[in-house]
This record gives sequence, structure tokens and C-alpha cells, in this order.
Amino acid sequence: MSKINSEETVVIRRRDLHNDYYSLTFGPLKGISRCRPGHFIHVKLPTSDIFFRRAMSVASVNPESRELEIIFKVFGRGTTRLARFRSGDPIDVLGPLGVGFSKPKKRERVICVAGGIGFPPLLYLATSLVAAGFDPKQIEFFYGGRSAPDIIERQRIRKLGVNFHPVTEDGSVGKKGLVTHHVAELIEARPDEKVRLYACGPEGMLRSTNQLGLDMGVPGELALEAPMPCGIGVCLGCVVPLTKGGYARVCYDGPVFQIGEVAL
Amino acid sequence: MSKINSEETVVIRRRDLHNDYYSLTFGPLKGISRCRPGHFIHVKLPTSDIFFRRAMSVASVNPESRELEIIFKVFGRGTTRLARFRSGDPIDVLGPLGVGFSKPKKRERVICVAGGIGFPPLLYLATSLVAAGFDPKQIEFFYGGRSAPDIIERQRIRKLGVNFHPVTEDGSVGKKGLVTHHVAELIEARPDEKVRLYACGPEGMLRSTNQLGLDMGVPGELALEAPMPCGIGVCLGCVVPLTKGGYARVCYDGPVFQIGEVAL
Amino acid sequence: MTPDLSVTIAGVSFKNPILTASGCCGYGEELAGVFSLSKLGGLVTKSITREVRQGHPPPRTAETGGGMLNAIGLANVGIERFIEEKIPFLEKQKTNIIVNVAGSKISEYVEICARLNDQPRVDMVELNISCPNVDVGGIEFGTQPTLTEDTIRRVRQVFKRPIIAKLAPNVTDISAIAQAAEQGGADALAVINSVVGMVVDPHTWRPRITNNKGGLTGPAIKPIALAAVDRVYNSPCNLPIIGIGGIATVDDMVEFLLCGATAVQIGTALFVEPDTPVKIEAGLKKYLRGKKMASVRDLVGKVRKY
Amino acid sequence: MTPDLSVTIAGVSFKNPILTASGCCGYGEELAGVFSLSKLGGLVTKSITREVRQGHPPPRTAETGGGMLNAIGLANVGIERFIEEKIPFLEKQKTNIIVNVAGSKISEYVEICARLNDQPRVDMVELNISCPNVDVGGIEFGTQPTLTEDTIRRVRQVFKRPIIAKLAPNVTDISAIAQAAEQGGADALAVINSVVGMVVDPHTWRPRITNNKGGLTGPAIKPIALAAVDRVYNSPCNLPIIGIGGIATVDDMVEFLLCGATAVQIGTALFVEPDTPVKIEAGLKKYLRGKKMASVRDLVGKVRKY
Ligand SMILES: Cc1cc2nc3c(=O)[nH]c(=O)nc-3n(C[C@H](O)[C@H](O)[C@H](O)COP(=O)(O)OP(=O)(O)OC[C@H]3O[C@@H](n4cnc5c(N)ncnc54)[C@H](O)[C@@H]3O)c2cc1C
Ligand SMILES: Cc1cc2nc3c(=O)[nH]c(=O)nc-3n(C[C@H](O)[C@H](O)[C@H](O)COP(=O)(O)OP(=O)(O)OC[C@H]3O[C@@H](n4cnc5c(N)ncnc54)[C@H](O)[C@@H]3O)c2cc1C
Ligand SMILES: Cc1cc2nc3c(=O)[nH]c(=O)nc-3n(C[C@H](O)[C@H](O)[C@H](O)COP(=O)(O)O)c2cc1C
Ligand SMILES: Cc1cc2nc3c(=O)[nH]c(=O)nc-3n(C[C@H](O)[C@H](O)[C@H](O)COP(=O)(O)O)c2cc1C
Ligand code: FES
Ligand code: FES
Repeated sequence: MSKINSEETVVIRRRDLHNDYYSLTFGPLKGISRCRPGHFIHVKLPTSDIFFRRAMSVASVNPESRELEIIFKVFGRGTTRLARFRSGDPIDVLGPLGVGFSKPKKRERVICVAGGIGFPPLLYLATSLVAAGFDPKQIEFFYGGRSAPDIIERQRIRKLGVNFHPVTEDGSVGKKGLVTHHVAELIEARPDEKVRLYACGPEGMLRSTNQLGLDMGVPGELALEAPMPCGIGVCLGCVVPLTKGGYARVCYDGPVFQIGEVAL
Repeated sequence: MSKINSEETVVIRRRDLHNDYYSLTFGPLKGISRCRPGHFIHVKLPTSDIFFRRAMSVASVNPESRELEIIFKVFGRGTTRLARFRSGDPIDVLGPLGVGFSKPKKRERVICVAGGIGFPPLLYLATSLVAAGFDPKQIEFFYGGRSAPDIIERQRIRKLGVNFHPVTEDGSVGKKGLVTHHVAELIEARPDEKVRLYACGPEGMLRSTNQLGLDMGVPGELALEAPMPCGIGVCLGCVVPLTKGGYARVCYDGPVFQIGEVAL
Repeated sequence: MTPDLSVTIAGVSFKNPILTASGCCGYGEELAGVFSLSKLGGLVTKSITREVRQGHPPPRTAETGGGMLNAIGLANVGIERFIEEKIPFLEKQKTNIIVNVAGSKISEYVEICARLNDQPRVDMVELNISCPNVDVGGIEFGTQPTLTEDTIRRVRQVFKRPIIAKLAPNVTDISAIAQAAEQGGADALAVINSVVGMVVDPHTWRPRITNNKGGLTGPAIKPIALAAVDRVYNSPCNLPIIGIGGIATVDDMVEFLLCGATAVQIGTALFVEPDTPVKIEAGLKKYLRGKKMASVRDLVGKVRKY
Repeated sequence: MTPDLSVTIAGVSFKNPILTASGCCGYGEELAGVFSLSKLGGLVTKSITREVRQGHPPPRTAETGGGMLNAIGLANVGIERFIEEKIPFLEKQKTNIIVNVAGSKISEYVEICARLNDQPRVDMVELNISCPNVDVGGIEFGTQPTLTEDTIRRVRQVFKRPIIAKLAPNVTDISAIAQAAEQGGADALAVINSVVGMVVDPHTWRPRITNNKGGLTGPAIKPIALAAVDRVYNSPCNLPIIGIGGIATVDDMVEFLLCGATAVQIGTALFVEPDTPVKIEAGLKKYLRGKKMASVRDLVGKVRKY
């Protein structure tokens, strides 16, 4: 197992991405800058009325400056406090945590399926594949949301050169409908290609993607969420049921699971 | 009883008075701006790991702008958090609390005995006496501390026109020794005058002042401190023993007590 | 439509199910300086004993993680001065008056309650049975079913209006105590009193309160109190329950109602926000409107267990 | 001079009195990714049962004021796989290994401990007696003195190394359980296990954990745990005590030692700061140096009561 570090560092930048989305960049980090796509970190909130740390997927890492970015949406108590961090504030993080995404094979077409706040790990995945020389035109980046403001950082995705497919339920940006429907269409349209799915998002979307993968015989991986007391695999609090029976820890055995592995 | 208000207002100014002393001014306030000298307020700290509010004497009130000032020294958890307030921050206070100082008679010589962080209520007392037309030369303002940096806001006291007597244990500012010693000297030197003592400070100083008052037959008042869960008289947590037996609540029956009233 | 907040407990009607807890609101006078007591469903006085009691020397309280510890030592004016000095004020308040009674022998409870029976504005008594019984070697009344039952039965004979038994959580089976209280003739239960705790100063090696041990209260104990309410509600005991322990918000209160409490008492939260009951009352109306519920009574016991 | 942190409990020597608590450090593997387990005085495994147990469906935990609630459901690999898959890793660690054992019948405790007796690197067993006994209608072993005594006596016959009895706080008199454990042949006590609690979502009306009730842990329960340690230490029971409950800092730990604990276990704090034991060990050395004390043992029971 890779060594887990607890590091106190400093907030470098906070960006307001509108619609309650924020990006927070902090560093320099030591061991935690080793985070790969799909890894997450555990952020301590400097107020003890929020008892647990909060899990945050890594949205990007700058290997030179050893800075790490997270992107989140204000939802409850933890993220409200997180949004109050300002550049210069100390921040305490734990990582790298979890099992990240596996690498696609050279020839595979990569289909990212991001939904809502499931976007950050897929942004990191696409960014690091492109940086590692993977052909951006071989990456289909689906990003679903209710409406236009849910699809954040569009310029950033476009700049990667990937095939970007925003999808909104109300059609205010990109295609209209549910993202998984459009993913299925694309796979059907290219029956001869080897494809691999990478999905992260709300439970319903993950369930559809999982089913889609099983129905169409497409392999892939899902990044899951669960409330996480420890994030390091010791409390058994964050489990999901497995299709073969029993439970797996999202924090330690995941958060990335193979399609078909978990009972969603 | 005067109505107690819970008000949410805004920090206007934070001044660093050095040596861990800070002044915080906030407002505008409604009912709480009625605080008289000796009254205190109860400040909520916006973090639930500090369970109770913290009691703070009123150091000044600006009746026009309805702003109130407190002065404190960073000591433990509560005051550490208090020192983190910045101008613009919301602040939640409860007041006016307690029984304040009684007014001196026209002819009486007022002797303020401030020690360490007991300074703020006496600053407010002297300021408001002078503002109300009381002859500043009839006010002797003793202010004791270990060493020079413990005697804060000297210019401000001098500006009032009162007879200012700083006293430090090491003699680095003002007279050398213990403040109560010099108070006794002054009283002895003016045997024909009616004097009234007003004291606030560390327990040892209050005990000496109390004894001095009893020994010399000088009336006066002491402003006490105690850990205060409620500050409004309902929990019976903040009691001090009375000389006549039993206990009194510092928050409700005090914090100001007559010399001879409490068993120090 | 304004939701109906009124509840009835043992025949006594409350304008709303929000009471202030014993020891956290004195005899009402001080709190009346913060808000009108007519906003309350009821007020429970500090425990009254036969004689005046000065209480323990300070320090009497300490802050703890998510709560506080206290050992005030039942400081109170005693029954005679209570009737003389405190009842006249309380009588004028437009809220239900519940007098909390404590003693170190059964006979003391009986004596005090007999006196209170002559005070018609005292709507109910609440028996604080978390007190050591000097006759039986300092065992707390409320930890023994038989002692609980005997105490209440004896009080029942002299006090003609409803009796609330206030249960301590420090027992193996709180439902056994609840049943004993019912047997003894109690009309309602208050669940829970504070939890025994201790805090030491690691530098002076001194306990932080002079009584060494004290009662833990506040948000820290809320899950314990809720589990106790649930256990009593699901026991054979059929008495109405007043939930107490760490309630600071309307959400907290709703949890207690869902688990079976008909009303609640607010204690420690008053120290941090003295107008908590007023805020909770407003919040409760809003909550019920949001859920399109006509009456707060429709929440009682509605927890959807797994 | 470096202060001496070593302690001896029931003949087993510990390099320091800082252990990790059952259920909060798995079987050690994951925590070894955070710090070297050789820093620990000892590690207590997750409760082991006879069969593998999957545990309760999620959600299994909830945040509470100053603490958390959990009902994991004793998820564990079962004794056979524990011996096969987990002991080989544990054997290599330079720290004491304590295996926590749970069951729903006395015979299960006996069977598991008999297997563990053959594992020489298992220094001690810790019996989790906060489990419902199916033979006697689901009453928890640890709430009845006789059940406690019987369980330990039967285990005593098959397990030849020291036995720790881990006491539940949800009893009227924890010192009676402590004495029963001593009678049964326990060599040490772990005080306390988690406190029964419940939390409900006021919007969905659902308990926040699928087991409805769970165990409250963390800073919220520290005063309760400390009072329990004090009570057991001052009872006729003479067994050494391992203190548990809400310990997160060296100051917390010192409080437990002052009240009579010889060592402590760290549970929930590991979730927030996984390297808490390392920090506490450093803090303890500093504390002892500051007090010019030669050995941590000189703190035990030294509280200066009023
Ligand atoms: C691997 C992983 C990666 C994630 N990545 C991101 C991301 O990149 N961006 C993002 O916005 N969010 C991410 N999340 C979700 C995030 O951790 C928060 O749960 C979510 O943002 C809401 O948190 P909150 O604190 O604002 O809400 P809260 O309302 O404070 O918490 C939500 C509810 O969950 C409960 N809860 C929270 N934590 C726990 C816990 N550990 N145990 C039990 N109950 C708990 C709270 O008590 C509350 O009831 C991720 C989660 C996981 C597991
Ligand atoms: C009437 C009054 C007026 C005051 N005026 C001033 C002032 O003008 N300036 C100033 O600097 N200080 C003033 N104080 C003191 C102030 O309230 C704080 O107690 C002090 O500053 C130290 O607080 P802290 O929170 O920093 O220390 P902490 O270390 O947080 O608290 C000190 C210790 O007391 C305990 N404690 C704190 N509050 C309580 C409580 N309510 N019940 C039980 N234990 C408690 C803490 O747990 C801790 O052990 C006044 C106090 C009173 C009663
Ligand atoms: C300072 C203080 C004093 C108390 N005094 C009494 C008392 O005299 N009689 C009594 O029955 N309960 C007393 N209690 C217990 C409360 O009534 C209540 O049961 C307990 O505090 C739990 O509720 P809370 O968490 O809302 O405070 C007292 C509690 C506190 C904090
Ligand atoms: C998630 C979790 C799981 C636990 N599992 C067990 C267990 O399997 N066996 C046991 O005896 N105690 C178990 N405990 C209780 C702890 O060992 C400890 O007694 C309790 O948490 C109090 O200590 P703390 O406040 O430091 O966490 C568990 C506690 C937690 C939080
Ligand atoms: S969060 Fe503790 S095991 Fe996953
Ligand atoms: S602080 Fe509660 S009575 Fe004074």
C-alpha cells in the first residue's frame, strides 16, 4: 500500500465557479501530490462541530508546484465550511486515499461519464491521459447536469482537445436528456471499437452506466461516494454491497469499482 | 430588570494593543448599547467546540453610533478565537448583563483600581463619569501590572484628564510595587476626603483592595469574574461565597459587589 | 393555516410542547428578562428541597466536548421561601408551571408535594429521582425500580394533580424504571436527566468541579437521550413522555417527537441562546407548514425504523 | 532523561500505554500505511466472531455533536480466516497483539479463545461483552454480573494468557460488573465500550443508521468514560484498567491515567487524525518531562479529588 500522509499546507487559490461550485488549490504538498486520477483526499474542517473530515476527489495536480486542486459544490455543513477557505489559510489534508482509475489500453476509446459533482475525478483522468500522450480525440467526455450552470469548467475541458459532449436535462447547454442515453447512442454508433467507460456522478447515473456497461458488454469503472468517517479503511463505515455478496469499503477497496462489481 | 437582548451585529474595528491585548468594536447595536459601566456582555464564539459564550466587560460605548468596545487579552481557547474576528465579521452578543457600578456622590474622590485585564470596566467608568461632567481631577486612576506592556491604552487614560497612576511590579512604568500599596498611601495622605473605591482585576488584587477598604473604612465596589455558563442568572454556575454565608451569582447579583460583601 | 402546536399531557393542556428544563431557567424571573414566558408551553422550576440549600462551592461547571458538566448541588430556596417568594411571580405567568421536587428521603418528597398541592397554579410536579437516598445508603431513588415506585406512590397520596417522574439515564434498563413509575402512579415521564460524568484538569490533577463528578448535558448527550426516549416509548409503559437532552434546534426537537415524546424540555441550550424556545417555536410552525401537517401531535412516534 | 513510558498489565509489558481500540484499527494492515505499528503499545483487533460476518447494510455511521454513532454490526472475517489471513501480518508487528472476541453464546467465546490460545503471538484476548446473548433472550452479556462472570470463567479454562473484559457503560453499577469480571478470572478491564445512542433524520423520519440504535463514541463520551474509570478504580475490584472513550490528545490521556487507568485505547480519534497515537506518545514524553516525572506509571490514580 502506498503510504498515507497527513499534511498541513496552505490554500493558494480559491475560484468561485458559480452556482455554488468552487475550486480550491493548495500546496505545496509532499507525498499527497502523488495522487492519481480517482484518488481522493480527506480534508479536515477547522471547526470541531464538523466531526469528520470530508472526502474530495482530486481534480488536478500540478507536479512541478506540487499543488492539488479540488472542486466541490456547497451542499451541507462540510462544504459550506470548505467554501470559506481563503488563499493563505492553512489546510490539513490526508492522502493519497483509495484505489484510482486503471489506465485504458492504447487502442481503447475512453468514455468519461461525469454527472454533477462527479466531474472532478474525470477532469483529472482526461487531463492526465492527454498529458501522458493519449490521443485526445480518442476521449469522449460526457458531462451531464440538470441545466447549463451545472456544467462547469467547459473551456477547460474543450482546451484538452477531447470530444466534449455536454448534456442537460433541459437542453440549455449541449444535447438534451439524460447523459447515459447519449453515451449508449455513441457506443452503438461505433460497434467495432473497443471502448472503456469511466463514470462518476449521482447514484442514478452510476446505476444506469453500470447497467449500460453490463447490457452492452462494455468494461469500465465507476467512482463511488459514501459518507466516510475514516477514509483509510479502518472503520468499515463506508461500505457498498457487492454483487457477489458482502460489502466493500468505498474508501479502501474503492472508490473506483469495476462495472458489475457493486450492487447499485 | 432591564431587558436582555441577543443581537447579531458586525465587527467595525479590531485593534492590536500589543502583548496579546486586543480591542474589538462592533455595532450598531440596539438594546445592548444601553450597557453602563460594570455591565458585561456575553459573546458567542462561532465554533461549537467552544461551548459557552465568553463574558466581556464593556470598555466603551459610543451612544451616537451605538458601537460597543471590548478589550481582552488572549488567554485560552475563547479569547484566541475572539482575536480572530476581523472587521466585517458578524458577531453575536447578549446583553446588557449584570449589575453595574453605582454612581459616586458629587463630593467623593473616585479611586479606580485596575489590574491587568480588569482595566476595561474602569476605563468605561472613568470615561462616562468625565463625560457626565464629573471633575476628572477628582478621579485617581490606578492601573497595576507586572511590567510596562501590561499597562495598555495609557494615552487614552491620560486624555481623560484624570490623575493617572500606573504601577508596575518591576517599575518599568510608573511607580514600582503592588498597586494596592500605592492606593493605601494615597488614601492615607488625604484623611479628610470622602473616597470611593472601584476595583477590577486579578483575585489577589481584589482581595487586597477588599481588605484595604475594610481596614480603612473606605466604601467601594469590586467587579468580579467567574466562569459563566449562562450569564443571565439561571444556571447557578458562577457563584462566589458571601461573607454572610451562602453564595451569590456573579453574573446576575454582580459582577459588581460592595466591599465586604463577598468572601474572597 | 397555522399548525396546531397544542398538546395535552395527563389532562393538562400546553399551548405548545416546548418547556424549559429544571435547573436551567431558575424560577422564571431571570428568563422573563429575555422573552415573555407566555411563549413557553411550560416552565419547570429548579429542584425544590425541603430546606434551603446553598449548593456546592465553585467551580460548579466545566465545558466538555459538545456539552458541559455541572454539579450545582441542588442550590435552591427551599419549599417555604419558594411558596412565599417565587410562586407570586410564577402565578402571573401565562404558561404552565411545573415544580421540580428533590429530596434525600421519601418523606421529603411527600412533605414538599403536600405543600404544593395547596398551590392551585402549580399544574404538575416533576420528581427529580436522580438524588441519593440517605435512608438506603445513598443509592439513587431513580436507579431502583422499587424505590422509584414507592416514592411516587407516596407522593401520589398527597398530590392530586399530575405527577411527572424524571428518569436518570444511568441505569441498565430505563424501561424497567419507567414501568415502576407507572406502577407507582406517575402520569408522565421526563426522559432524561443528566448523565454522570467527570472531567479532570491534566495540569493541576484536580477535578474541574468541586463535586468531582457531575451531570453531563448538552448536544453531547442528545443521542443517548433519544435512545432512552425510544426505549421507554417502545416498552410496556404507556405514560406520555417529555423528551430532554441536548435539544437546541427545531430539528433536534422533531427527532424527540418522532421517537415518541409528546413534548420536550430545553436545558443547556438556554445558556448559549436564552431565546432558544422562541426560535424553536417559530421553527416548529415552519417545519409543520413545510410538511403540510395540521398538528404537532401527528409527529409523535412516527419514526420510520429500519 | 527520557521518561519511562513502559507499563505492565497482567504480566504483559507494553512499551507505552497507548493502544488502538477495537473496531477502529481493523487488523492493523491499513493503519500500517499511516505509521509504523511499532510505535504502539498494543493493537486491539476488530471483534472476531466464530463465523464471518458481513455486518449491517449502510448507512452504518452518523455524525453527532462532538462525536459519532456507529452500528457496523461486528463485520469481521471470522476466527478461521483471521488466523489464516490476518495473524501472519500481525505476527510481524513489533507491538502487543490483543484480539477482541465477540459472540452470541458463551460457547462461541470459548471456541474462539481456544483457537487463539494456540497462537502464541496473541498476547491477550479482550472480551467484548456488549453483545446480545441469544440463549437468554438477547440480554447483553455485560449488563448482568452473573453472565459476565460465567462467560469469563468459561474462557479462562481454555485461554491461558491474560484476559481483558471490556465493559459496557450502559449499566446501573459498572463496578458490580467489574467485580463479577474479577470473580470470573479476568486479568484486566477495558473501560468503556460505546454508549447506546440514536439519531434520526428529521426530514426523512428515518434513523440515520440502519440498525436504528448504535454506539456513541468520540469526545462527547469522554466525561462518561472518565467517570466509569474512576468508579471502577475506587471499587473493591483490583484489576488494572485500560481507559477508553473520546481520547484524542495527551491531555485527555492524562485525565484517564490520573483517574486510575494504567493504559488507554484510542478509537474514534483515529478517524480524524490517523496518527493520533504517535502524537500522543510524543506529547506524553513532553508532559512527563515538564512535570519532571520519571515514569508514566507515577500518574496512575493520582487525581486530587475534592
Ligand atoms: C471518494 C469521494 C470523493 C468525493 N469527491 C467530491 C468532490 O470532488 N466534490 C464534492 O463536492 N464532493 C465530493 N464528495 C462528497 C463530499 O465528501 C461530501 O459528502 C458532500 O460534498 C456533502 O458534504 P457536506 O459536508 O457539505 O454535507 P453534510 O450535510 O455536512 O453532510 C452530508 C450528510 O452526510 C453526513 N456525513 C457526512 N460525512 C459523514 C461521514 N463520514 N459519516 C457519516 N455521515 C456523514 C452528514 O452528517 C450529513 O448528514 C466525495 C465523496 C467521496 C466519498
Ligand atoms: C463579568 C466578566 C467580565 C469579563 N471581562 C473581561 C474582559 O473585559 N476582558 C477579558 O480579557 N476577559 C474578561 N473576562 C474573562 C473572560 O470571560 C475569559 O474567561 C477569559 O478571558 C479567559 O477565557 P478564554 O476563553 O480565553 O480561556 P479558556 O481557557 O477557554 O477558558 C478558561 C478556562 O475556563 C473554562 N471556562 C471558560 N468558560 C467557562 C464557563 N462558562 N464555565 C465553566 N468553565 C469555563 C474553560 O473551559 C477553561 O478551562 C471577564 C469575565 C467575566 C466573568
Ligand atoms: C446547570 C444545570 C442544573 C440542573 N439542575 C437540575 C435540577 O435542579 N433538577 C433536575 O431535575 N434537573 C436539573 N438539570 C438537568 C436538566 O433539567 C436536564 O435534564 C439536562 O440538563 C439535560 O437536558 P439539556 O441537555 O437540554 O441540558 C440541570 C442541568 C444543568 C445543566
Ligand atoms: C466504528 C467503530 C467500530 C467499533 N467496533 C468495535 C468492536 O468491534 N468491538 C469492540 O469491542 N468495540 C468496538 N468499538 C468501540 C471502541 O473500541 C471504543 O470502545 C469506543 O469507540 C470508545 O472509544 P473512542 O471514543 O475513543 O472511540 C467500535 C467503535 C467504533 C467507533
Ligand atoms: S471510511 Fe472508514 S472504512 Fe471507509
Ligand atoms: S453564569 Fe449562569 S447563573 Fe451566572
